Amino acid sequence: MNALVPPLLNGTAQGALLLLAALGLSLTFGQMGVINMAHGEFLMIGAFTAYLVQQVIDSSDLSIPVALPVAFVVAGLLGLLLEVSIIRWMYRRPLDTLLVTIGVSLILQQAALQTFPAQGVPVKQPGWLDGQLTILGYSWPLRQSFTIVLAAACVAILSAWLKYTSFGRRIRATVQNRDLAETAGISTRTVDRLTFFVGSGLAGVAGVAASLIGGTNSQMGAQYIIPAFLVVAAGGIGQLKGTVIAAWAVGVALSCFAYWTTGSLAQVLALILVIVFLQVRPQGLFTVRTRSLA
Amino acid sequence: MSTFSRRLRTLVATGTIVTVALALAGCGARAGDGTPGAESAAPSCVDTSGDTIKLGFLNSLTGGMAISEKTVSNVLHMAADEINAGGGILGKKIKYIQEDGATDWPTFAEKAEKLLTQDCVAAIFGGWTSSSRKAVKPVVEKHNGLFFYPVQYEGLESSPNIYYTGATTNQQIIPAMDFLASKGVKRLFLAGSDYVFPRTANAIIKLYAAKLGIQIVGEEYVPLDKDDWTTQVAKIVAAKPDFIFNTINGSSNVGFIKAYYDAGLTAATTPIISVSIAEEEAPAMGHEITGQYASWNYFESLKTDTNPKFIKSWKAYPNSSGVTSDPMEAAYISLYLYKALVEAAGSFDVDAVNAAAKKNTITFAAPEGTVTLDGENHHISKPGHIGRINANNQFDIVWSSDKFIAPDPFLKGYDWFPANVRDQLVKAAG
Amino acid sequence: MTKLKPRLSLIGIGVFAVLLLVVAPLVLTDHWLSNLGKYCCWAIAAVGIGLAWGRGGMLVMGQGVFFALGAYSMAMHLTLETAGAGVPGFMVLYDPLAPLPAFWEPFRSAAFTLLAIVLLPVIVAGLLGYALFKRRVKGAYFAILSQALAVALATLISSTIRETGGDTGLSDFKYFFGFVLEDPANRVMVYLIAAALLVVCLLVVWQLYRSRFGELLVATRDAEERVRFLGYDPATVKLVAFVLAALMASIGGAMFVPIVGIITPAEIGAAASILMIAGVAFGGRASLFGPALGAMAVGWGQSSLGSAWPEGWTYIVGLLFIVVILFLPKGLSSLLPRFTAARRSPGEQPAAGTAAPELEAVQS
Amino acid sequence: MTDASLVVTDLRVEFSGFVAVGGVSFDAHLGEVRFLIGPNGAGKTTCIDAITGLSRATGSARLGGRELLGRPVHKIVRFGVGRTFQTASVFDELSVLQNLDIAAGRHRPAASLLRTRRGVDASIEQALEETGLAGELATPAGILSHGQKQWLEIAMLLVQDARVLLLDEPVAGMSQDERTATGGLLQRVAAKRIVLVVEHDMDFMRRFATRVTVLHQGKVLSDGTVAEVQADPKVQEVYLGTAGAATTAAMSVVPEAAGTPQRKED
Repeated sequence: MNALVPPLLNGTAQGALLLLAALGLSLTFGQMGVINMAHGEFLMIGAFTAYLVQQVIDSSDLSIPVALPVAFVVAGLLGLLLEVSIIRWMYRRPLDTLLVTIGVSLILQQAALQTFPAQGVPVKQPGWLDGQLTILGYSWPLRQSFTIVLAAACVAILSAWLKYTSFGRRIRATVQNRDLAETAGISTRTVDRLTFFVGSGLAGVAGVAASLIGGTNSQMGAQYIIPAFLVVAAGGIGQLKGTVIAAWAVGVALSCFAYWTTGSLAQVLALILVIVFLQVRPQGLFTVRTRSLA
Repeated sequence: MSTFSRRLRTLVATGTIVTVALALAGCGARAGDGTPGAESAAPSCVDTSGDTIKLGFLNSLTGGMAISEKTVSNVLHMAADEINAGGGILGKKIKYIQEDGATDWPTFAEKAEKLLTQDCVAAIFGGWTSSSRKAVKPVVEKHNGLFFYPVQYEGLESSPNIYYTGATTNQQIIPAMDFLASKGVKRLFLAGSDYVFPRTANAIIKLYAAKLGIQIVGEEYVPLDKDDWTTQVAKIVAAKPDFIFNTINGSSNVGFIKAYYDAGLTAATTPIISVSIAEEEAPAMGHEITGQYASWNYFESLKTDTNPKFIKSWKAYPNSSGVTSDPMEAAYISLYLYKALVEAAGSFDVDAVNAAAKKNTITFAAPEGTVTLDGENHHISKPGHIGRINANNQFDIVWSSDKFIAPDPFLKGYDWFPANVRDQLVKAAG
Repeated sequence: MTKLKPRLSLIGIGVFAVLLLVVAPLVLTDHWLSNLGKYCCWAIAAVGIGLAWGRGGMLVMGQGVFFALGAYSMAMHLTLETAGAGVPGFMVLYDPLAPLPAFWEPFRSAAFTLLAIVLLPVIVAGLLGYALFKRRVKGAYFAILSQALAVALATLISSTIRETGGDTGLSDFKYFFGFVLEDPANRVMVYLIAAALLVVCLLVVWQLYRSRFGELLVATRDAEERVRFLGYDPATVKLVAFVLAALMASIGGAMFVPIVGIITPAEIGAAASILMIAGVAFGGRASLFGPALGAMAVGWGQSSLGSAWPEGWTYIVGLLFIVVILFLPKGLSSLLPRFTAARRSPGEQPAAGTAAPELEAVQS
Repeated sequence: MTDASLVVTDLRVEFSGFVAVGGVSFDAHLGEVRFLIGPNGAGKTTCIDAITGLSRATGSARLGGRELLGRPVHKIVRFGVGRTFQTASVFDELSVLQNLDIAAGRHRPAASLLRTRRGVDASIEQALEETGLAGELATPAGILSHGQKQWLEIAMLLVQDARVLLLDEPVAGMSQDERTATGGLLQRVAAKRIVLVVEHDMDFMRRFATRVTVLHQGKVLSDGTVAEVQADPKVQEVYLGTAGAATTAAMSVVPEAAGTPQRKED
């Protein structure tokens, strides 16, 4: 068995989960400039939704596919609520959105801790994800390929939605020039709300995927938020393909470091790698050149 | 220029205030001025005149560790209620003050000091992580207070002001190794969270494994707050162990268990023995873990005279989590052990309690059996049990130690533990 | 007005100094005095955050890194002082024969330790700041990068148990530069040092804020490009503020260790770094007293409200972030002039909070 | 052509393949108010951006024989090149005096930064006098009128002792009286400094320009005095004939508002 195979495959899966967590951010942060530190808690809500769906639909074969859209809607609606109540007042103050949403994330964590059993809740894996694929002599967990497929599907749907639907075009127009879009008759308020709904909903989907990988508890969101932001930043703001590549690279780097060094050191090295990368290329992998004062 | 000179004056004035204040304060003891310690502690402010006695409970009710510590807090409340219903300690009803450690170790230190000096409690119960214990230790030593710590830990510590009612390594880790040896395990993999307990436990495991002829085929650690174990499990698969020794703590265990089954490992081929998965954690794994093992001193399924009553009270308790587990039971013991100590001493005074611990044989009919306090090292004797998880997430006991294991935090009774290390550790522990 | 205000502030610092250095030790119990000492340490770091973030526009979400440099320098020295000639106990288990790690050795010296507390943050922040500001990393990027650094450092320390004590941190210090830490008189002295350092830090920023540099810093915060077109290099301006903030965080961390008696990675990671920001935002990021008083208020809230109502306190901190940032972006300290202004000329509202400069940051 | 002139030769600026400025040459000298005009998207502001180091460019821009291109912004400023922006860019939270003091600051030793300002520099008083802002000394710049902000910017260039003043639409949004005052100010300033004005306002240009360069789609269309330029048939065509279409097309390509950062597609 080639020593490169396990870290590459596992890293790709790890990157896919990171991508799912970052995808929503690349919308809300990349397209709208909102720094939502409660994104990790939306992910947590997606995971808890998966648990609740399993309480209703007993068969885990069925409950996870059902949980995906439900988690999308639940987390999305919560994001919408956040947008309508707080974020809308702060579009000119992006750094302040960061601080406000830290408050939101603290409250959501504590609320989850008090609502659900403190130890966390179990989310059962569908039977059709048990088993392994044998790739170059390495038996690769089937569940990992599920994460990758899910991430790929989300990216495909999102980019198609942005590209081909009129709503997607309106989002892009608003991002490029809010004032011009407004004068062109686009309701930027509706666009903001919808973008936030979709971005938060994607966190919910990521939460379902995460619930199949680790524990579902009040603290789970915290481990994704910083890496997800780094991935968006490293990919380049508002650049879907950049986010995809960055997530994959970070995932593979994490897995390779973990494979060759230790689990803790891998986390440190991966963080430092991204920080150094952003120092060398502050604008990320891909960038839109602009003529602006900034 | 006037501004400048005025500023200068201000600076000089401030400087003077500081210097005078420091000079006034700087009359404290210096190193070598004689032994610091209990003598310098202010006299205890514990009020024993009324018909109540104040005790402090110190657990994380918020933050990450609330996941585990809330239950300990609840069971302490239950024990206090029970003791009060039975007449209290020395005829005084317990009045407990619950403090939140907030998963923040300096907060543990602060709250311990508050409980001792502001609330004047007679003893403090709680803590979970080693960090919380290490934060509280200097505080209780300084104020000559008492701290009862209810969780299994890495040993190599003792303090006149701390009583340990959880297992030390020779009551949990070593029995687990004996069990593995009895199963004929030859290749062992060590998987743990990256903090002091797994690191220390694994250091001891490696020493003992060499003696038992068990080969350690790998050792992996993941940070406490990370759940993804897939890459490490790939390494475990490649290492082909007979058994996995799991010292992972918290929700990271869920990630480990999921990755383990996803990789095609099973209890039939590569079983796991855990020291942090108990009745409470087992159902939260999101995967059947039937057939896996755990090493504890107490299981809900344990057949003793006292266990049914404990289980019954807990299940009826308002904030119950439904199942009983080892850390809960150790917390339950801690309050009763304190009661027994105080009653043996006939006083709430710390020195009297410590003296009583040395002079008398303090026992308590605990749910795990009758435990005996070692008055010298402040740990208690415990039975070692290995349980195998059944379909109801309860443990079938498959192995037990011959007798109650006397606590040996510095592993003095084990010749494979290097004497020079022990000497240094004893010295460092003071 | 412009002349009067700094003088008023100076009187304020004087009153504050008397309260902290004279009144507090006389009035407070030992327990609350040591709590106040802890808040002072956070306040010292907060004064620096006020300088970097409030005046300089750099949202430093990773001050835990510099807090750690000071705290661990101090803790290593105190650990060695307690251990005497030997190797600290926690190191022995993993390798009984190995010598003290090389980077510990110099911390036996008190002079080196004090020097390290000052120089380490200056060097690290200097290099880091130079690299980031020259590349014009700012705004949200800067905030997230700095937080990522704090996370990385906390993880690194957690995983190097033999070298740093790991997750459990360093604790159980017996001596403080020859003084017995258990002696109440010495604890008062340690408190007074921390309080005096806080006063000194306030004096430093007081002078900075009224100096030309203070004006230049605000100018850089509000229109970095414009400053560049005046012939200044904004990177240098920001670097000075950033390095000073780092130095203050380091000093706060160094004093935290003898007062609290333990330092662990949890005190320097993401959550701790964010809590430092909370106090500054609450008190008023750009004001002189706001950051320090805000940090002390948050510390006090944690001690008192956290006892009375633990779950509630978490909600309060969360709500604090939301309400303050949403309605009082300049913090509580902005209420004071608002009241006085309202009394003087009703109807005339002072300019609302400005935080526009960050906008450009996302784009660059 | 003296040593003190600003000489721009074959200046080119590209944004990801889009040629914003394609080989522009012009010069500006002491004593004249030099205008750079052209429809939206002609590359006027981009020229200034390139000279001041904001946009990367090829070709050459020399001030008194010293090459400016390729140097960082603040170094170019230290050679004596100062500029204003389309949207007045002053420090809103600082007073007029503080704004000017910062502008005057780069001549002071670094250590003086740590001291408090005492009194008002002579150069600042003079600039206040010239721009008519003397009465607004303590006013926060944020509450000045639009015209006053523009004057404050010019005053900042004066105390900065810039040898070249590059002014980007200095009279946009001004009343007629303010325009006249600004024009007079520029003519006085031009006696000692090189003044280059980018402007849309044809009337203002006619009244105050000494010499004019007309840009169109990144190239020099015409060059000369106001009369010469106005007589140029190419200029007439651009401004009368296809002007409407060109303006609309250009607007969608290069957003002009430099104050609010904006995006452009690759």
